[in-house]
Amino acid sequence: MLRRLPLPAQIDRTITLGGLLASVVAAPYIVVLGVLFATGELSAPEFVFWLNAGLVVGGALAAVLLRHIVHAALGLVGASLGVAGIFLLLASEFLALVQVLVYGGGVTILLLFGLMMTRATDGPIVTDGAQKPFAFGAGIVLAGLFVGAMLDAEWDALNVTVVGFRELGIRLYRDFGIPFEVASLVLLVALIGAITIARREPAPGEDDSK
Amino acid sequence: MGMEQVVLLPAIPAAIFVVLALFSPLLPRRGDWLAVVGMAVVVVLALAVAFHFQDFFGHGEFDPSGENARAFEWLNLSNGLFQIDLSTYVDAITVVMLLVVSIVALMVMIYSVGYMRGEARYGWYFGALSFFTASMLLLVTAGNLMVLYFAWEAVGLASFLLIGFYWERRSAAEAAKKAFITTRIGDVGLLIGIILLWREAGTFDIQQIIEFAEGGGFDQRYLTVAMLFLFMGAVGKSAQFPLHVWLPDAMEGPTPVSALIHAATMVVAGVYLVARMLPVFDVVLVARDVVLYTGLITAFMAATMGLVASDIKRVLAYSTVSQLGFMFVALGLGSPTAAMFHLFTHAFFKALLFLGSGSVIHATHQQEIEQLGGLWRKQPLTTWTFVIGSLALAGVIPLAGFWSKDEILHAANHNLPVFVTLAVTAGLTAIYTTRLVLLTFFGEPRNHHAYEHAHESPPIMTLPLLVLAALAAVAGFVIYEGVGQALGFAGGIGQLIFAHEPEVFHFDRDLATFALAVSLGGIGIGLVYWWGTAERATRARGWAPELHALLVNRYYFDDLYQSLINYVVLGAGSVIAVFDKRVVNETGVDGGAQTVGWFGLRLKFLQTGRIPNYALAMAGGIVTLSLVAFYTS
Amino acid sequence: MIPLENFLVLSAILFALGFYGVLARRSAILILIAVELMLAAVSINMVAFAAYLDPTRFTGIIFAIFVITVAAAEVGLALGIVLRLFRERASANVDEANSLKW
Amino acid sequence: MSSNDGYLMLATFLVPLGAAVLLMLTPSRERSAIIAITALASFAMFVIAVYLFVSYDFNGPQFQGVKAWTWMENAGVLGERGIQLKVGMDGIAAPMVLLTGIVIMPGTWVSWKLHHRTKDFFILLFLLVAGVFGTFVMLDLFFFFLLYETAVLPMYLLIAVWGSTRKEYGAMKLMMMLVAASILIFTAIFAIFTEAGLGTFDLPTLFAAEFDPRMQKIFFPMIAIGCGTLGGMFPFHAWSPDGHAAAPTAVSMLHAGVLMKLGAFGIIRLGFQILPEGAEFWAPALVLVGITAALYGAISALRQVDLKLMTGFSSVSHMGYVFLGLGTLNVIGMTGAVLQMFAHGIMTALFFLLIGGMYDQAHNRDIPNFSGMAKQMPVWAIFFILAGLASLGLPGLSGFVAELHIFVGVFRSYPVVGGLAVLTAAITATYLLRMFAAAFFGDFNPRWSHLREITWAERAGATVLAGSILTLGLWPAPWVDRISTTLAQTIPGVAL
Repeated sequence: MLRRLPLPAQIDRTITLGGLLASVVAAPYIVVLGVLFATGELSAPEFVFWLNAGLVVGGALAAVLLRHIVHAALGLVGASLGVAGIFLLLASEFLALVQVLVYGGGVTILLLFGLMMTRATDGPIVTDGAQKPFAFGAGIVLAGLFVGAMLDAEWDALNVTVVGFRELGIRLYRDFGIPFEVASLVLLVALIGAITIARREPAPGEDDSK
Repeated sequence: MGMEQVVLLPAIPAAIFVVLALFSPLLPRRGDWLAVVGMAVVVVLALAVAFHFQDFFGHGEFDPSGENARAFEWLNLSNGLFQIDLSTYVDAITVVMLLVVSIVALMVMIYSVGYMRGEARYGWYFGALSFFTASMLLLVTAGNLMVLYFAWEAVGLASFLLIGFYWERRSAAEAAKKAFITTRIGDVGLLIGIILLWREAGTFDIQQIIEFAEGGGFDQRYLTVAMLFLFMGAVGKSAQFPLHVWLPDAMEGPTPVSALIHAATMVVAGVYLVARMLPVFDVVLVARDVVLYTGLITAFMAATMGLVASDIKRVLAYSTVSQLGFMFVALGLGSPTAAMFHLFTHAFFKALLFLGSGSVIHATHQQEIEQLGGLWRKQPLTTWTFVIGSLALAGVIPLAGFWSKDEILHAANHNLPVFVTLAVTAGLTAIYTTRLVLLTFFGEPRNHHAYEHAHESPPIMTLPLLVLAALAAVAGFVIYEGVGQALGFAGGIGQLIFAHEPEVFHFDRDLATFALAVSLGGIGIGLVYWWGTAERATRARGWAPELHALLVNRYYFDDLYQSLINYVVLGAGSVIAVFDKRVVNETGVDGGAQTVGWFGLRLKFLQTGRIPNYALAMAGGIVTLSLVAFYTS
Repeated sequence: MIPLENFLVLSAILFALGFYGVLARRSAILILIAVELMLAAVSINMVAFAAYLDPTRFTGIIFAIFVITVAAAEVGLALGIVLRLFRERASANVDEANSLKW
Repeated sequence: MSSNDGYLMLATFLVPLGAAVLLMLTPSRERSAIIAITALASFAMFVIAVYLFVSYDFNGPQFQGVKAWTWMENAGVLGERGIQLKVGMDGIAAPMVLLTGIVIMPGTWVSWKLHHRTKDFFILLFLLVAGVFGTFVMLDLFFFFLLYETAVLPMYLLIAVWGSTRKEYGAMKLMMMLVAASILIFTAIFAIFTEAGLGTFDLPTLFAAEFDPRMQKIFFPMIAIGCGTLGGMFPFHAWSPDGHAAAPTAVSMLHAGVLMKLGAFGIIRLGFQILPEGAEFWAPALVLVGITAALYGAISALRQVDLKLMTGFSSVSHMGYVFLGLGTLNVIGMTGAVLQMFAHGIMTALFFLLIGGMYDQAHNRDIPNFSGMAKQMPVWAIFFILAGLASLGLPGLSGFVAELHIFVGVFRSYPVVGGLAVLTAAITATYLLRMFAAAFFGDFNPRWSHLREITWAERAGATVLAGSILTLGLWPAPWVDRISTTLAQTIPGVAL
C-alpha cells in the first residue's frame, strides 16, 4: 500500500487513487493518441472514437473492479459519458443528450441515493462474491466469442448520416406512437411499484391511510 | 286376429306394467284389476291367434313366410351389414307357448289377488307380473334371435325382481342375486352363440339361420361350438345341471310367482329355445347328444334331491328341474313333439301344485313339510286338487302327465341306458310326490298351532286351482287325433309340432303298461314308507346316512360353487385389487413420484436460494449456447 | 471513416465487463451498475447498426431510446427492492437474501 | 344442418364461458342470482346440444355446420389457413356434444347444494365444460389441444378444494398423470403438423393429408397413450378411481361421464382419422389393452368396498370396452365404441349423482356399512338399480346396445377375445348384484334412519339421465346412423 502523501486532510484516498490512475494509465494513453493524431495517423473522428472508447472501457473497468461503491458509481458516470460521446460520433445527437441526462443525471443520482439510504459505506467493504473466478472465466469467454463473432462477420456498411431531431421526432411519435405510450405506462407502473415496494409497512392496527 | 297383430300380445301387459309402475298408488285397489283384465284380454287374443293359425294350417303346407313374417327395422348399420329387425314369428311351437303362458299367467294373477292381499307393494307386484308376462310373450313370438335375447334378459330381470320381492329378507335378496348371476352365466353363452351364428349366417333371423344351417352353410365344428354356447343359455334359464342351483333358492319369492315363473313358463324358455333351434341341432348331432345327457343327468339328480327336501316348495322346485330334464331328453332324442307336449301338460299340473302349496302356506304360514300334516280335513278343495296334480306328475292314467311322459319314454325306446334312467327317474318322481302329499295333507298334524290356524282359502284362490286341476286332468288328451280335430286342428299334437315330418301318436300298449306300473310302484313305495307316522322312512334314513347327507346337501353343489366364488373369483379379485394398489399405483405411479422426490432430495443442494448462483447458472447457459451457435454457424 | 467493427467490438467488451460485474459483485447496487453497463453496450450496438445499415429508418435508435427509458424505470424499481431488502435484512448484499430456499 | 348452425356450435362453449364471466361479476352473496345464471346457462347448453344432435343430417356431408375465423395465417411456419377458430361436427362429435349437454344440466342442479365457495365452483365447472364442448366441435388442431387442456386443468382445483377423502392426493395424481400424458399428445401434434408440411392446423386438411407410414407407427402410440390416459386406459388408469373417489359429485359426473370420453375422442380424431395406418398397425395392441382393462377393472371392482372406487374401477372396465371396440377396426365394433362412450357417460353420471346424493348425508360410502337401504331411500335405490342394470348390459338399456356392437365387432375379428368380453359382462353383473344385495336389500340398518330420500334436484337430474339411458336402449338408431356413416366415410379400411 502506498504511504499516505502529505496532502490536505480532506483529500482522501479516492483522489489519490484517481489521480494516480489518470497519470499512470490515462495520461500515456491520451499522449499516445495525441501523437498519433498530430502525425496524421489518426483522422479526427478516429481520434475522438479512441478517446471515448478509452473512457468507456476505463469507466466500466472502474465500475466493476473497484471495491468502494462510490468509486464504482463514479466509474459508471464516466462510462456513460463515454457512451454519449460514442452516440455523438454515430451522428445521433438526441440520443447522446438523453444518455447524459438520464444516466449521468438521473440514474447515478438514484444510485447514490440508494447508497446513502442503505449506508453501504459503513462496515467492512467486501464487494465481490465467492464466484468471482467463474465470473471472470465466463466474462472472458463471452468477450472472446462476441469479439470473434463481430470480426468474423462481413458488414456492407454505408456511410453515417446525421439523424436530425426532426426526423427522429416524426419517427418516434408517428410510427412508434403506441409503443411510446406503452413505455410511458411502464414508467408510471414502475414508479407506483417502487413506491409500494419501498414504503414502510404499517404496523398491525396502525391506520393504513396515514 | 291376424298374425301381424301378434305383437299386441306382449304390448298389452307391457303397457299395463308402465301404468302400474308409475301410477299404481293412485289407482283403486292399486290397479290389480287392470293387470287381471289385461291378462284376460291376452288370453282371448291368444286363443284367437290359435284359431287363426289353425285356419291356414288347415290349408296344407305351413308357410312361415308371407303373411306370418312381420318385421320392423330396429337397427341397420351400413346397409344391412348388421341389422336387427323386431320381427315376430308364429308357428305351432309359438301357439302352444302362447296358450300356456297366457292361461297360466291369468290363473296366477287371479290367485294372487287373494294370496297377496294386504301386502306392501301390492301394486308393484302386479306390475312386475305384467312385465314378466310381456317379456315371456315377446320371447315366444320372437322371430329374431336378438329379439329373443332381449326378451330372455327381460324375463331374467322380472324373475330377479319377483324372487327378491321380499327383499327385506336377507335370504330373498341372496336368492335373487344367485338366480340372476347364475342365469347370467348361461346368458353369456347364449349371446356368444347368437353372435357366432350371426358371424357366419349374417343374420339374426331364426328361419334364415335354420335355412342356412340346413343348406350346409356352417362348418360342422364351428356350428357345434356355436350350438353348445347357445345351449348354455338354455341350461342357465332352465336350471339344468350344472347351473341348476338357483331354482330351489328361487322359492324365496311369493308362491304364485314360483308357480308362474319357476314352474310353468320362464324355466321352460330353455326348452322352447332348443325346440325352436332344433333343426340346427339336428345338423350337429354332437350338440344334440349334449342336450340329451344334460337333461338325463339333471332329471335323475333333481329327482333324488327331491326325495329328501323338507320344504314343500323346494320339493316342487326339484321336481320342476327334473321334469325340465325330461323335456331336454326328449329334445336330445330329436322329438320336439314329446318335449313340447310335456311342457304343455307340465305347465298346468306344476302351476296347480305350486298354487296348491301356496294355499297351504297361506293358511298355515308354514312350509316345512315336517310341520304339516292332516290338512285334508281343513282344506278339502286344496287337498283334492293337489292330489290330482300330484297324480298327474307321477304319471297316472288318465291324467295329463301320463300321456306326455309316455311320449318321452316312447322316444327313448331305442336307447336302453337312457330308457332305464328315465324309467328309474319316473319311479322316483312317483315316490317323492307321494311323500309330499302324504306328509302335507294326510297323517296326523305334527304342528298343532299351524293345524289349528289352517282354513280353506277364499274362492278367488280356489277357483284357479279348480280350473288348473281340470286342465291337468284333460290336457293330455290333445294327443289324440280326434281331440285335435274337435279343437279344429288337423290332427293331434304330433301333427302340429314336429321336427321333420308329422308324427302319428303311437299308443304302445306294452310301454304304457310298463310306465303305469312304474308310477304305481313308486306310489306304492311312497305309501309304504310315509303313510301315517312315516316311521319306516325315519328308519330308512339310518341305513345310509352318508347318502342321505349327500342328498340333503344337494350333492354339495352349492358349497362347491360358494367356495369357487369365495376362493377363485373373489380371490382373483383380491389379487388384482392388491396388484392394482401395490404395483400399478404405489410402484408405478406413486413410485414415479417418489423417484422424482428422491432425486430432488439428492440434488436440492443445487438450490442455494442465492440469486447470484442462479445468475451464474444462467450465464453458463448463455455462454454454452453462444459457443454452440458460434461453432455451428 | 471509422469501421463499423470498432463500435461492435467496443460494445462487446463493454457487455462482457457488465456481465462479469453482474456475476462477481455482492452488493445489489453494484450489480445494478453492471446491468446498466450491459444495457449501454446493447444501445451502442443498436445505434451503430442503425447508423451504418439503416440510415433511413434508424429503428435501432428508437429502440435505444426505449432501452434507456426502460432502464430508468428498472433502476427506480430495483432501488425500491434494494431498500426493502435492506430494511428486512439490514444488508444490501444479494447472497444474504436466500429465502428462495426453505 | 345448415352452416349457420356453426354459430350454435360456437355457442356451446361461449355460453359456459360467458356464464363464467357473468358469475365472476356477480357478488358471491347473491346466491339466487348465481343459481339463476347457472340454471339458465346449463339449460341453454342442453337445448343447444339436443338441437345440434338432432339436426345433424347423417346423409349429408361429413362435416356440417362448418364455420371458420382465421386467427393467424401466412406468418412464420404457418401457411394458408394456418390457425383458425373452426367449428363443425361429424357424426362422432354429435353424440358427444349431446352427452355433454345431458350431463352438465343435472350436474349443475346437484351442485346447488354446495355451500362452500359456490360461485368459484361454478366458474371452474363452466370453464371445464367450455373446454369439453370446444374440443368436441373444434376442427382445428391448435384450438383442439388448447380446449382439451382447458377441460383438464380446472379439474385440479375442483377436486383439491371441493373434494372429499384423500382429495389432495387424488387431485395431484390426476393432474400429474394427465399433464404428463399431454406432453405426448403435444409432441405428436407437432409431429403431425411438421410432417404434413402444409403449414396448417386445419383438421379436415390433415385428415386428407398423406403421412409416411413409419411416422404413423411411431406417433400413433403417443396419441393412444396420451389420450388414453385421460380415457382411463389400462395401465394408465391409476388416477381414475382415486380421482373419482375424491371429486365432488358434479365433477365426478362430468369427469367420468364426459372427460374420459374426451380421451377416447382424441384417439379417434387424432389417431384414427389422421394416422389411419398407424392405427391399423397398433389395433391389435388396442384390443389387447381393451380386453385386459375390461377384465381387470371388473375383477378389481369385485373387491372394492368404497362405492365410488367400485364405480371408478367399473369405469376402467367399461372404457376398456371402448378401446376394444376401437381396436376391431371394423365399422360395427367402432360404432359400438362410440356408442359405449355415450352410454357409459350417462350411466356413470347417474351413478355418481346418486352416490353423491347419499354421501352428502351419510358421509360414508363403504358398502358393508349399508344394508336394506331400499327401505329408507326407495327412489334412490330404484335409480341406482336402473343404472346398475344399464351397466351390466341389460337389453333395453343403453349399455346393451353399445356392448352388443362391440361384441359383434370383436367377434368378427377376434372370436376368443369376444368370448372374454362377453364374460366380462357377467363379472360386471356379479359385482353389481353383490353390491345391490349387500347395500340395498336385507334388514335395514337403523344406523341410517336419519337419512332422507334424495332431493328433488337430484331426482330431476336422475330422471333426465335415466330417460337418456332408456331412449338409447330402446331406440338406438339415431345414434348408430350418425356414428356409423361418419366412421365408414372417414376411416379408410373400416367400411366393412
